[in-house]
Formats: sequence, C-alpha cells, structure tokens
Amino acid sequence: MLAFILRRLLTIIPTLFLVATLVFVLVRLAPGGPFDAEREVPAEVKKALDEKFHLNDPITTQYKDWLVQLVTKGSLGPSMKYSNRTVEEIIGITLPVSMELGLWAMLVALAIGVPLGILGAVRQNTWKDSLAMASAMLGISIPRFVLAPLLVLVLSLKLYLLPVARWESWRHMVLPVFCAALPMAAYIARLARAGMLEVIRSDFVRTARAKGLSERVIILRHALKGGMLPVVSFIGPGFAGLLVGSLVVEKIFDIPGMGRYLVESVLNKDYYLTAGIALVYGTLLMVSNTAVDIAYKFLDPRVELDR
Amino acid sequence: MSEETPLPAVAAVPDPGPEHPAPERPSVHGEHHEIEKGTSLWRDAWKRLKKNRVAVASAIILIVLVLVCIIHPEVTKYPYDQANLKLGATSPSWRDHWFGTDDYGRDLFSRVTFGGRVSLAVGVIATFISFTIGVSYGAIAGYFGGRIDGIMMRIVDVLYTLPLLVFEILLTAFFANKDTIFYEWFIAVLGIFKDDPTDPAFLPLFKIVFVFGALGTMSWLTMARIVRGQVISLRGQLFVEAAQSVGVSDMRLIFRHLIPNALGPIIVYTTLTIPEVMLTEAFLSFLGLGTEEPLSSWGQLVSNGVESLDLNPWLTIFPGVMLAVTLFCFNFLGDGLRDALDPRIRKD
Amino acid sequence: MTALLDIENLKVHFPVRRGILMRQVATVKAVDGVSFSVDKGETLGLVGESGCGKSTTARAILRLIPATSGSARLEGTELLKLGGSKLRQKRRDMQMVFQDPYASLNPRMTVFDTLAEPLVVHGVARKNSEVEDRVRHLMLQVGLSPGYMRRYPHEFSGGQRQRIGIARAVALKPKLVVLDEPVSALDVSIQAQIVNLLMDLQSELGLTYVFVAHDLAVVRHVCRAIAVMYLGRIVERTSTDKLFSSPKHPYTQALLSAIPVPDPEREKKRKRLVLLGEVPSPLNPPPGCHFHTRCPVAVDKCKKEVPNLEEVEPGHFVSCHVVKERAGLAPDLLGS
Amino acid sequence: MTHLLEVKNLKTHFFTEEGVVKAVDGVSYHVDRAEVLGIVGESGSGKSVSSLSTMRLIPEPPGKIVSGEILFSSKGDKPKDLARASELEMQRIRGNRIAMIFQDPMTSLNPYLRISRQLTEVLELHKNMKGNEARERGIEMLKAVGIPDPSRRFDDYPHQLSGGMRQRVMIAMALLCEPELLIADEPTTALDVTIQAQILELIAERRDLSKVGVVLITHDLGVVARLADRVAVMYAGRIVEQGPATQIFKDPRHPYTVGLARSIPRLDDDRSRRLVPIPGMPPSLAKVPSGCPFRARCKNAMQVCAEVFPAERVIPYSEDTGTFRSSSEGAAHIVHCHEEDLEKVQAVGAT
Repeated sequence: MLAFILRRLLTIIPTLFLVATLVFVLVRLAPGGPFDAEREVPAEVKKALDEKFHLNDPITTQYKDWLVQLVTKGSLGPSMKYSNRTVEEIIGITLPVSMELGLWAMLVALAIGVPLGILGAVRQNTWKDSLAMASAMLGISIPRFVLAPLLVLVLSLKLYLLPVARWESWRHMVLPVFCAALPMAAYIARLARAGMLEVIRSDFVRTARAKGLSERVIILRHALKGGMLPVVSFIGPGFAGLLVGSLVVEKIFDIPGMGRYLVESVLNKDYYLTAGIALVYGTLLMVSNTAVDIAYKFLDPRVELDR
Repeated sequence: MSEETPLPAVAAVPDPGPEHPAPERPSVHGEHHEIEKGTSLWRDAWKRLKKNRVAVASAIILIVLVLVCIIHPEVTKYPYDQANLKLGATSPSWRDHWFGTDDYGRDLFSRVTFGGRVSLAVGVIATFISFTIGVSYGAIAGYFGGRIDGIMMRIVDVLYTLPLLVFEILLTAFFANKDTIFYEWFIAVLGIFKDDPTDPAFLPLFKIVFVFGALGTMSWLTMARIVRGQVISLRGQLFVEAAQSVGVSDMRLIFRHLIPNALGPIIVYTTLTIPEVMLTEAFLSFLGLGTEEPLSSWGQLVSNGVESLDLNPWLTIFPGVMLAVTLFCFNFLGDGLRDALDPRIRKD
Repeated sequence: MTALLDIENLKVHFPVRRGILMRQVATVKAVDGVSFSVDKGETLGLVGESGCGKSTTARAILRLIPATSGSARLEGTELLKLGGSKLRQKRRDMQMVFQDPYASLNPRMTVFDTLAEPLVVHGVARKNSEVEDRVRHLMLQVGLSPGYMRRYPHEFSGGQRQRIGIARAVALKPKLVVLDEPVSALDVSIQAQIVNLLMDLQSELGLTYVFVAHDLAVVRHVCRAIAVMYLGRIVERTSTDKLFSSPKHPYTQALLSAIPVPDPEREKKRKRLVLLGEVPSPLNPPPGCHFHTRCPVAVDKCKKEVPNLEEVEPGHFVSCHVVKERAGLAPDLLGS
Repeated sequence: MTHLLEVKNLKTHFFTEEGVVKAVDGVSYHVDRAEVLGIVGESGSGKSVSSLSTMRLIPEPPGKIVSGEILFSSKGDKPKDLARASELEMQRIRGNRIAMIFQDPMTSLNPYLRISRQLTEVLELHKNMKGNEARERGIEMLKAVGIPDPSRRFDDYPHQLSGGMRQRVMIAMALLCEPELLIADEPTTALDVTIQAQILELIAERRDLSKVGVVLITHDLGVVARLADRVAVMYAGRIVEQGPATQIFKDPRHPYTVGLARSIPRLDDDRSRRLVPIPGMPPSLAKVPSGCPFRARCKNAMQVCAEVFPAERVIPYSEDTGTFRSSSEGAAHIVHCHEEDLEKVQAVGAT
C-alpha cells in the first residue's frame, strides 16, 4: 500500500511538472500581454511594468525563474492585475471558499444520488425506478447555468426564500451548493443504479438469498460494496466536473472562489495567476484520483494496486 | 442463473428445432432448399430501438429542432442581428415575436434558432474531430498492443489527469484571436469563399471555428479508451482466432471482423459525445469565451439573459430550455441506442 | 506409413511481466517439451485437466500462438518457421474446430459469409455461383439445410453452430484438423450427433485429427492413440486400448478412476483412487516430477529428477520413475 | 411415512415479452433423509428452475410458481407447503433447514467479503452464535470439508482460493446449520474430474454421516450413477421417468432415457460401437408442443402422444434388479410414456 502511494507520487510529480510547463507555455505563447489591454497605458508605465514582471527576459529565463521560485519557495509569482498581491495569497483566500462549495456539493450529490440509484435498482422497472431515472436524466441534461438562473428566478426573485447571491450564511449556500451538486447527483444516481443492478443479478447475491439473509442485509452487506464501485471511480473525474460547476456557480452567485479568478485572470492575461490556479486544479485532480484508487482497493480485494 | 435461464435472451432465439428435426445428415443430393433471409443483429437492434418510445420521440424532436434551426433563419423577416432600438425588450407574444425581443429589440426566436445552428454545428463538428482522433488512436493502440499500446495509453492516462477544461479555457482565450497562425489559416480557407476574408466581421466566426477544433481535440480520450477496449476484447475472441486459422489477412480481419463488431459501442458513444461537446461550448460561451456578438449561441444567450433576469426572464428561459431539451433528447437517444445495441444490458 | 504430423520437443513459454517497466519476473511453462506424431487418417487424443497445456499445444501447432522452441512438421514442412504469406497458404492444410460454438462465429456474418471466407481468401472458388455451390455442398455435408445460409449465428442452436464451425474447418479440404474440445460445450444428447459427424467426415475426406479434450470417454471413442498431459508435459502416451486396459502412470490411473461410469452397480464396485489436493499453479510448478505433490506412490527421487518419457512396453510411453518397479499395477478401475 | 421433501405437480412459469416460458410444468418428486435424488436433464429441461422454486429463489417477476405444492417436513414435523410460505418463513428455512450449492464456485461466493464473514453470518442469523463461537464453528466446518490449514484460510478472500477449494467453502457454508436437505445444482460441472471426484465423495460422506437428504441436479449420467439412490429424468419442464438408480440405468422405460444412455460414450462400453444420437434437439421452453414434449424426437410417437401428456405408470418391482436403498414405496419406478411395449421403447435409436 505504502509502496503504491509512493509510486503514485512519483508519477504525480512529473505529471504536475508537465502541467506546469504546458500552462506556462500556453499562457506565454499567446499573443498580447497583460498591459496592452483595453485602455492605453503610457509607454513608460508599460515599460516599467514589463520590467517589474521580467516580461522582457527571454521566455526560457522566465520559465526557469518561475519554476525555481515554485520549487524552492513554493512561490507562484505576483499577480499582475491585483498589484501588491501574490498568486499564493489570492489562492490562499479563494481556494477555501471553492473547496467549501465543492465538498458540500460532492456530499449533497452523493446523498441524493446514491439512495436514488439504489432505489432504482431495488425497485427496478417500477414507477419509482422510472421516476428516479427520468429525473436523473433531466439533471444531467440541464446545464448548471440554466438551472441556477431558473432557481434564482423562482426561489429568490419571486418567492424571496433565499438570497440571490454572495457567500455569507448557510442560507447563501443552499442554492449554489444545490446547483453545483445536481448534475453530479444525477450522474451518480445512474451509475449507482447500473452498478447495483449488475451486482444484484450476480450469482453471489443469489447465494446470499439462499442463506436466508433478509433483503436489507443482502443489499447493505453483500451488494452495496460491489455496486458502489462505479460511483467510487467516478468521484475522481467528478472533481473535474465540480470544477466546471464551481466556475459557473461562482460567477452566477458572485461567490469569491478560485474559479472566478481563473476566468478573470485568463481574460486579463494575468499570467502567473492563471498558471497558479491551473496548477492547483491539476494537483487537486491528481490527488483525488489517487485517493479514489486507494479507496477502490479497500472496496475490492481483488484489485492489485501494484500491477 | 445457470445456463438454462429461460429468460428472453434464450427464448428470443428462433428455434428452427423440433418441428423440423434435422435428420442426422440429409443426403447431399437432397431436395430443393428455399433460401430464407436471416435477421442480422443490426436489424434486431433497429427493431428494439423502434420499440423504445422515449428514444423515438427524442429522435423526432431532434429532427424537428434541426430543421427549424436550418430553415427559420433563412425565411424569417427578423434576421438574428437586426436591431430595433426603439422597440427594446418586449415580452413574448403569439402575434409577432414568439420569444420576445432583447434589449436591442432583436427577435429572440431568430437568435435562438441561429444559436441552435452554432450549437448543433459545434456538437457535430467537434464530435466528428474527436471521433476521428479517438477511433484511430484507440484502434492503433488496441490492434498493435504491446509496447506501442503501453506508451499510447500512458499518454491518455496522463491527459486524463489534466484539468482539460482549464486548457480549453486557455486555448480559446489566448488563441482565438487575430494574431495567431490559426487565424491566418482561417483567412486562407475563408478566402476561397469570400472576397474580403480579413473583414473583422468574420472574427466571431473564426472564434467559433476555433472552439470546434479545440473541443474536438480535447474530447477524444474516452472514445480512444472505448475503441481500444473493444479492439482488444475482440482480438481475444474465438471468432477472430478462427478467422486467423482460416488464413484471413490482417486487413480483411480488421475490416470484416473487428470493425463491424466494434461499431455498436462507437455509435453509442458518438451519440453521447454530441451533447457533451455542446454543453461545453455553451458553457464556454456562458463564461464569455466562446461565441461573440453579433453571432448567438444558446450559452451566450443565457449568459446575456441572466443580467436582466428579474426584468426580462424570457431572455434566459427560452434559450436555456432549448438547450436543455436538445441535450435531453441526445442523451435519451444515446441511452436508447445503447439498450438496443447491447441486449444483454437491455433490462437496465 | 509415415507420420502426417510430427511434433518434437515443443515448448510454449509465456513471460510474466510486472511493474511499470514490465520486467519479466517469471515464466509460465504452459507447454514444456511435448513430442508426438500422428499418422495420416488417424486421430490422436490430447487429454488432461484444465491448465495442463493441451489447448496451448494445439494452438502452437497451428501457429495461432508463437511456440518458444521445438519443431512441428506437417508432411515434412516445418510449420514453426513459416512466415507471412507462406504461412497463410499453408493454413489451407491445417484447420481448427473450436470449443465454444457461440464465440467462434462472427455474430455479424451470415453462415454464407463465414463459409465463403476460406474459399475466397484462398482463391478456391472465385465466381459467385461457384462459391454458393460450394457453400451449399458444405452445409449439406455437415447436416445443415442450405436454406439457412443467409441466417446469422444467433439464429441457430449450439449443435447447429458447431456444425457451421466444422463446415468452415473442412471447407478447404485440409489434411489436419485440430479439434479443441469440440463437444464439451454441447448438450449430452447433441454430443453424439457431432461426434458421429466428425467420424464420418474423417473417413469421407481422409482427415487427420488431433482431438483435444478433457472427457476421456469421448476421447476413447474417437481416438486410436492418446497422450495424457499434466502441467505442460506428456505423462503417458500409447494406443487407446492399452491406455484403458493397463494405464501405467499414477496420474492416468487416478484420472480414469475419477470418471464416473453411468452404471450404479459398477460404480459401487469400482476401486477409487481419489487424488488429494489440486493441480499446482503452472507459474510455480513443483520441481522434479510435477505430479509428485499428489502422487500416492511418489518416492524421494520424484521430487528431484524430472522423469523422461520412456518406452516401457512397445508403443507405450510413460514418464514416471516408479512405474518400472511397479509392473502390473492396474487396479480394477472400471469395476468390471 | 412423510417424505423430507415432497414436490407435487409443481409449475413454475416465466412471463416474458416473447411469451410464457413453461420452465417447470407439472413436476412431482420426493426425497427422504439420507438419500440422494439425482435430477438429470439437459440445459433448458427445467431442472435448475425446479430446485430454485423449492428455495423460492425464482426472480419474481418474470417468474412465478403457478401451482403445485412443495411440502417440506422439518424434523418430522407436519409438512409445510413452501410454495405458500411467507418470505419471512422462507428466510428462516433457507440456509438453515434447506441449503443450496451452486454450479459456479467462482462467482457464487461474494468476492468483496472474507470467507469468515460469509460463513459466520449464517451462524449469526440462524444459530444466534456470536464472535469466537461462530468463528470456531466456521473453522471446524472448513476442516470437515477438507480444507487444509483452515484457520489460516478462514480470513482469506474467495479469489485467493482455487475453484475446488471454493466449492468446498460453498459446501461448508451450506452445511453450517446442519440442514436436513441439501440442494446441489450442478456442483461439479465447473470443476476438473479429479476435483469432481473429491467433491462427490464429500457429498456422499455427508449423506451417510449427517443423514442429510440431497437433491443432486446434473446433466452427467455418470455423476448420478456414482452418487444417486434414486433418479428423476427431466425433459422440457417435465419429469419423464423416475425410480431407483439401479432400475433406471438397468431397465429404462422412457425412450428419452434409453436414447440418452445410448448416445453417450462410456468408459466401459465397446469403443468401436457407433454412438446413437437422439435426433433433433430439445424444444424451446417458450413453445413446448402439446402432449408429450419428446414426441418430435421419438420414433414411436403415436397419435395420442400429440394429444395428452402421458399419465404416470408404475413399473412393477422385479426381483432381479437388485436391492433398493429406501422403502419400496419411495422407490417406485414411474414412467410417463404412452408406449407400453418394452421392446419398442428399448429399440429406440438402436439402428
């Protein structure tokens, strides 16, 4: 197990390096710079700014400096738009907000999706199953940026039940978390149902019935573990999906999370901020994928991690 | 269940059996034999699909939607970009503007059908690109196997762990503009059709084309994995070994044996890629990275509509619902195809 | 009479690779030095339990998997060294019938396509009418109505599919046909139909068979000579009559005694040699004689030295250290 | 005398889109204590469905026990009709009074749970045993079925064991609560012959030592001959012949039984003899013909065969066919065939 984690770390590091390089190259190859945007900046000011951020150095030097700073000091460089703030400061403030939104959304998605999927499988081909799966399909097909405004329109603007935007109390959290969670819950419900159906039809569940176990014990003890494997392996890519969710949800609900800064920094050509946020996303994704692999091992004893 | 499960899979096999028990060996110079037509698996699948009412309804809705999006912008008296500032935003009415108008007095119905063209075009073109890359990549890796397969799949694994969306955002934000080589290519191609390809009016078009490409080149990973898995499992199957033992050449093996059998999952996944890609485009447009004015796309229309959600909710509702309905239909159709092409999991 | 097929010291080893670098960590010796020969028009049975390497041997002879070393000659032509187009041409002379009649037919091809393929590939029949005539004839030959030629495999029962598989194998009038458990996936009442068909075709077309099976009763019926395999090696090889009347190797004896006879009275009288334990993993076979871990008569020598396949009586080859000292050991295995 | 299990006129049908599949269509048999009843049949004959019906493990829908009685008398109590028992009552009987072994030991054990868990849960459920007590009993049972080093194997996962070992674990699991009836559905089909011999030996030992009644379902006449005291032959959802094993093998009265015996090669027959196959193939259970389902393959078929399924006919006991294990009442030789002329029946297939 330990060996596996170590080996995974060994592949994560080069991959992260790859991500960092790719991001840096993409950002820097793009024409235009951070300071030739909308309004005209006086030439000398621009020159000073370019100087300050070493934009006139050869690109290889900039890349090298950035990497060295990153590895030695854990520094992601300065932000160009929000002067006087470093990228790690901005991430330090915004990441917890995004994480809070993301984790809650993940929990809500699991809490809705898993029971719905199990219900669908256990009551297969009944109206309960059809209803659960039709709503899951709906959940998958309605984009968050359509769902969110509609919910805001009804719940906030018409019924005045919940606040329209911002991130202050739990009441502010309800709509964004729900909007971020719903498509994922729908996806999880379908996976959970398919996984459970596969297991419920397997020979070993029939064996469990032949032992005289009650339906409840069969589902909970014998079927659940195997049936949830597809859901577990989805959680890794699911984080990537939540990333999309947070970008949209943060924009609509005006939440000061990291996703919004990614979009803004890209539009502003805030090189270091973009690269930093992309790197953080990459790390999160890879760590969650590794965690999922380990969880898989705990659920399915047949899986050999060191293959 | 044991091998004698009397469920439909078994019962469905038409049994030419007991009524005409074959003699152990009929004489070679026997009676005249009427040749009857068999039912191929494709025909079986088609029959199953036709029975699936939701899938058929989805297909019909999609066809109608596509036709409307193709025809309406050509015949309407309110072109999608024709502003009427005096009119301003009006709510939907049966008489004139079915979906109402936006702040500039532009007809929303026209903007939605035109946006539908963009969305559907993205879906189809980007899916085609991802299909081409994914199928050939996966088939090569799966067919040659060994070290080539190892390296190719390791690359896919690494790409999977990257936040591809971030790269999509970066690509479209940084490269969909006038100063890149892509724009030069675009102008070169456009020059064939238009006299003045450098007209800035074509810039939004370029951005959309760029999004097609970017989305296509980003969404082939799963297709590659599916095709590889199919090819590998087919290669291990007895009928392929049987063909080899007969002396069938590699080419014939690929085209007569492997591809026809791998087609089912490929079709299903292609159908499911279309809504996925459309969703991503809509999402990019929503963030302000995709389609630009005066072109419209559903994502961008929603994005604009949200700004005046409390005053003119229809500006959000109509494009949003259109998008949702389209995605819904594609997803159901894909599901129906999966069930029809893979009778084993039909009961799911 | 000369042998049509001559196998000498055939070995098929699979490397076991592990880790990121796919380093070879072990070798599975699936087939480890197998020799036998089959005369023209004869049938040799290759028997053993799952994992003994009998199917691997068959596939290696037909070049469906690569052999590691050894030689396999068909009418004097070395099959293991043929390459590319020469090999494809040679496939005309050697064909295979597979165990699973469900998986061995391409589900997207009609019976006609399946049967026409060998003819077309080898240019035996070119004109459409010619191909159709041949297919028609083939179907009649294996007891299928040609009226079914446009049907797909899923429209047939297991026995009928196996007939299609057999028709494909004999389409090119091969010299050698390897039958890999051709009846074990079929229902008992259908097995006899297929066995009879195979025997009829053999005499009509002068075919030579290698019959791979685990069911000794069927093998006894079909084969003139039998080779018994255990963990990649042949432990006993002789004529069918001798093998059943006086089996010499303790494994053969145990195998025979394990097979039930459909006669309750005889079953009660039979002497049982129930082996302990199970077949060891081919990944890590025991040293010396592979069978010594389960052998009731093993001595110290068996754990160290690999016994050779020696001729203990004319035409009776046994690979056992003990057998020579135990002449005449043949318990009443059949209860007769 | 009451039988341990008596199935009377059982019908189990499956209601599918393609029509009604009559998997079991009026089957009657019984088993006594310390007796092995072999049910022989080809795939699609309904033999597995009949045993799953006894356990009430038919997936419902599409399956349903349409009619009939399944009388089970536990510990000599008054017979209870399992076909009408509640699910709760069945749960108390399954794994406790009646246990079942399945064909494929590779898939019949839960791959996600340790063997210890899968064994002890039976004891917890039916015997109220806990912790160490259940553990010790489980290990004891593993030892009893011949698993070497049972205390170490106890906490393994199924995939760490070979096929034969897994089938032993399955048997141990079935025997934990000392059931009175054991249903073994093709217990050795997936195993090699030398392992099959071990497993059959084990089942015979259990019959003799714990007096368990066994229903052994198989397609292999040899397995039946080795183990069964009585035999029932199934064809297309019906039992066509049943009786003492010696009788069935020595003096078969149904053309199907005769044909089956002739069509299989044996280790002890004349090996130059040509096998005599039964022509044609079994009917699909979705469209079993009227009357006798075997008539399409039967040389003796008469007009009446197409009209009614033959009623049972008892073959009189004859001195020279040897001794019966059970009481003579339980060992009657019954056949369902319109053709009473013995010579004609036995001439089937003899070309």
